[in-house]
Amino acid sequence: MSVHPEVIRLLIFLVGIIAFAALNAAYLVWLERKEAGHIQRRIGPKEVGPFGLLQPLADGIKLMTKQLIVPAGVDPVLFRIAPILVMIPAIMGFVTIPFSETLVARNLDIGLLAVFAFASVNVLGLLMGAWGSRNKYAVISAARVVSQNVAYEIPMLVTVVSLVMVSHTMNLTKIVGQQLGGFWHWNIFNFAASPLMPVAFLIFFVCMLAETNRAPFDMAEAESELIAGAFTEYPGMGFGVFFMAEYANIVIGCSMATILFLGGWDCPFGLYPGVHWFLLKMYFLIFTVIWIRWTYPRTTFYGLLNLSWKILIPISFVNLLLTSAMLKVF
Amino acid sequence: MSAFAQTQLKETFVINLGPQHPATHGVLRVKLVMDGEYIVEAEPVLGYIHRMHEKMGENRTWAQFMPNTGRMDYLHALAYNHGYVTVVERAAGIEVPERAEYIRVITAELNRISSHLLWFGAFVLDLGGFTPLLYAFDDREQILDLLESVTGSRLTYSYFRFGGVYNDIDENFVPGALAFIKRLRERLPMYHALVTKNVILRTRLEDIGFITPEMCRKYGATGPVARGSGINFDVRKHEPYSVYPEFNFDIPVYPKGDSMARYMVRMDEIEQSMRIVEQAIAKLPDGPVMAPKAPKILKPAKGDYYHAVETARGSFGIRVVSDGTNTPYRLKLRSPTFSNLSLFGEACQGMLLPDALALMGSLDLVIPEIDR
Amino acid sequence: MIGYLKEIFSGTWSLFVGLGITIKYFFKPVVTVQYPREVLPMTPRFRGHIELTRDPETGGDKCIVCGMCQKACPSNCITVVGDKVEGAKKKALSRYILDFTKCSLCGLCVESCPADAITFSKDYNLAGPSREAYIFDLKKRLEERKG
Amino acid sequence: MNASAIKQAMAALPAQAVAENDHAKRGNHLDVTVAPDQVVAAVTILDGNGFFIEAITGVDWLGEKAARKKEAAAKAAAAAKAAAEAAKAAGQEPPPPPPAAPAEPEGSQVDDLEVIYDFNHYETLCRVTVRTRVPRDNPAVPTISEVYAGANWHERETHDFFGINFVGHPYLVPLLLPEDADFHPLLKDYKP
Repeated sequence: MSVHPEVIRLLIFLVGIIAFAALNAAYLVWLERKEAGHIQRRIGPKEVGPFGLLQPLADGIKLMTKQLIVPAGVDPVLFRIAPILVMIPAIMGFVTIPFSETLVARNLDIGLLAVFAFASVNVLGLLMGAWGSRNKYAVISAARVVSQNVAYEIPMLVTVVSLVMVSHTMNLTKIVGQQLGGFWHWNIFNFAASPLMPVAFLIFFVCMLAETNRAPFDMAEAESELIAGAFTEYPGMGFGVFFMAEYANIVIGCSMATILFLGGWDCPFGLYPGVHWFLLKMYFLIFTVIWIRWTYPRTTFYGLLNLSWKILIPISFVNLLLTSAMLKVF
Repeated sequence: MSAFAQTQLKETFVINLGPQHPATHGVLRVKLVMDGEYIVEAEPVLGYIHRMHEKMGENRTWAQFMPNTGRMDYLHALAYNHGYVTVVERAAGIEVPERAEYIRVITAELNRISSHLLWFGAFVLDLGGFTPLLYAFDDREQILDLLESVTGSRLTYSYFRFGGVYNDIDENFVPGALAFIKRLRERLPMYHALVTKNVILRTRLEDIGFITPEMCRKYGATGPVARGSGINFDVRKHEPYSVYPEFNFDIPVYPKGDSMARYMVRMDEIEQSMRIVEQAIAKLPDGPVMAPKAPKILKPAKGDYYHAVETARGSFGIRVVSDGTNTPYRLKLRSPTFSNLSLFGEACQGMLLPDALALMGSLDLVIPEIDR
Repeated sequence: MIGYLKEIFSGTWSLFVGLGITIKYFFKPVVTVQYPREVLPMTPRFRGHIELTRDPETGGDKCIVCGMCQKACPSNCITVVGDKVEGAKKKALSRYILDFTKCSLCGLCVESCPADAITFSKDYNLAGPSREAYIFDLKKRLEERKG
Repeated sequence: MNASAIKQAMAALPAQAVAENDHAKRGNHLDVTVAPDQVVAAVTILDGNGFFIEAITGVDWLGEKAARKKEAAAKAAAAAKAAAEAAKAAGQEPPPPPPAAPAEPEGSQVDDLEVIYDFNHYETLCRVTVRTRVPRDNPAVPTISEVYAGANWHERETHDFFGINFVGHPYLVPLLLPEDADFHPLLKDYKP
């Protein structure tokens, strides 16, 4: 019996993606703690391993050895299934992300759509977990998360639509392919398509923060208001999986920003393009995400909706109109 | 109306904020009746760290009660020490040397700055920003180091005595205090750029959490809460005690009454306290720090005496009833946050949960002082 | 409309200013002390638990067993026991019990001592497995310090 | 708003004592003692004049009447003794002993609980203390929480500590003490 080589390739990629997602989740926690520490003029983790590099391992072991309590009165099915439902779409998103010209698990023609579709499932898992855990704080958090995601999906997708209009494709590899050859070709500086492109990048970035529930939009967790929001009742690794999914989502969001706006694996000076440039850009964006978290206070829920409906959505529509007008004219 | 119809009127639920909650700074519990995320009714439930200081006072000598005062408001302990020693000095007719009063004012004002700095950090932490807390701690640490070198303790100083202070300041204190003021003057613009001007913080605080002057009056709110509602009331100016009349300082008053006004009052007070410390250090007289005739065993004359001081949170009053023996007959401790918190239930009605928490943070609660 | 745009611009600007501040501190050296590995010296006036001072002449304690500290203590955590010594006028200290579980480190005892027999120790790293570990006999501690 | 103006306003209330105090010595300007049923009227006057409430508290005067009686008796005895000695010294017959019991108007022999209301003014320096006394066996004072909303908590606290019943209080449950507390720790005869 022979196995199709494509299947083997896909399997290898899947394992690689899961490892990548898990490693990222673990080491982004380390990065976050280190970065927060230095921003606050302290060291951060330092005891476990050199520079605290083994800290994620220790944390993981700690989380895994904890008892998985299912509190009385919860909906056991929803409660158990929710972390998985949050984690799987996060991993699925990686399938079609091109890290370089060849390093892509499955180059879908509708890759862009697939990533955003998977990203939206994430909120469903949060909602189920929050509702299932029979906690008032969690329910408040779930209500917030859902309307937050609805509100931020719109400006995000509208900006992406304007990009698709410029690129004429939803294939991520092709979108990057059009931006190759130096930073002046990148979409963020594509003033010929729309003079508002840097603003569009900002909008995308802000929406990405909101979609991944990162500070200052961490309405779901909001520890000073809702204790831990949707995760309040989750013990041990149940919480750990939510945590990993959050970081996996950040990686996806930053990858998408890199692909759509920053030319993916392209070198800014047109030399040696490759996966290293992709990772460099992506990790810089992640660094920024963490940097933002440790700088700002949290917005309120209505402040967040105001921002979306009153500022981001109008501007993204202006950008869309401008792009279509420019495309028509030139 | 039938019982069934009544329950259908509004679908509310009760949420217990605390006693263990990240935003209640200690063990305060607030019973909230919520309609969605809107607060219909809020009832603070107190007493989780009630220690009955007033009864303790009746069981100890006048001097032995001294350490208790610093343990009520552990963030501005010296003001509480100050209030207590002043009222006992008033009752017993003890004259305090001028140098001692100056030292009291200097240390109490430094302590006020440290209290406001901690409040600043904790308040921004309530709003979800973690980093300013650590920056504020960095500055506060300098004050604690200074006070530790003088008083020997970092939080519960018990530094003042009837008739003076425990021991004189050391030679490093004055240069240290001046260096700290210079440092904080450089840091304050950073705080304002990082936090005060931040658009997220402004949208969270401006026009939210109104407290009207009438409400302040009915509930007896004092301190930054009253001053944030446009009431120019500060015991240091209103009913001057110690050597405060010697100094030239302003009382920051913001008339708007929202959370931002209270925030700005405290931030401005840091600057005013630094001015007081500078002037006091410049004028610091020589002389003894302890009244030579201060009696070892106090027996104040019969009667009752009242004295109030301005702490970082408002007017702290002590009513002392003496029966002429060496223990107080009755000690009433009027803590400012008790009154300030009592208006929370009315002020937060109809607010959203995060705004109510911002309002609660802007009241600057220190729970041991409320519960006493 | 202009006001709206202006608000957006100034708001966004304030956000970038904040980012600028935090990144500036990111590259500054840390200010924390890595506590168990580095230890700061205590100030001379630091008020730890109390300790008997040594009499430089006799090498023993200076306590005259007057009981002033016992009376001054607000929490009743000091018990002074003295024995009559044959031939001597004064009582000699036999046990000085400090119940540190009740002590609030106020320092009234040190202040009340007429013989300067007690002082504050600089010991703040106190940890123990049981409540009884904090009922100190200061006399014994003084003798142990000798060695 | 100065102390004498308040004093005049207070004079309209029946049966009360108003004392102006030396602020530097006592810490307040005006001490108003009223009957329990006049508390609300007195507080309403203060409210109308823009005072804010500082605190409400109590004092337990357990043993005060006995001490006073003893003191009066001692005084009378001393006076009688002095008179007798003076008479003896003058070589006269000792005068007849005075009537045995002091002719004090006998009120209730139950000691009092004093309720103290502290008021202060935001604009002018004027501290007013309102006092009232109620017997220990039936301590009941009308509530002022209708006038000052902030009195609600202060009265609850005073109820906790002294067991004083504030008649008409909307929610007189323990505030600082545990919710099932049935003891009043600041009473002088309280034994834990």
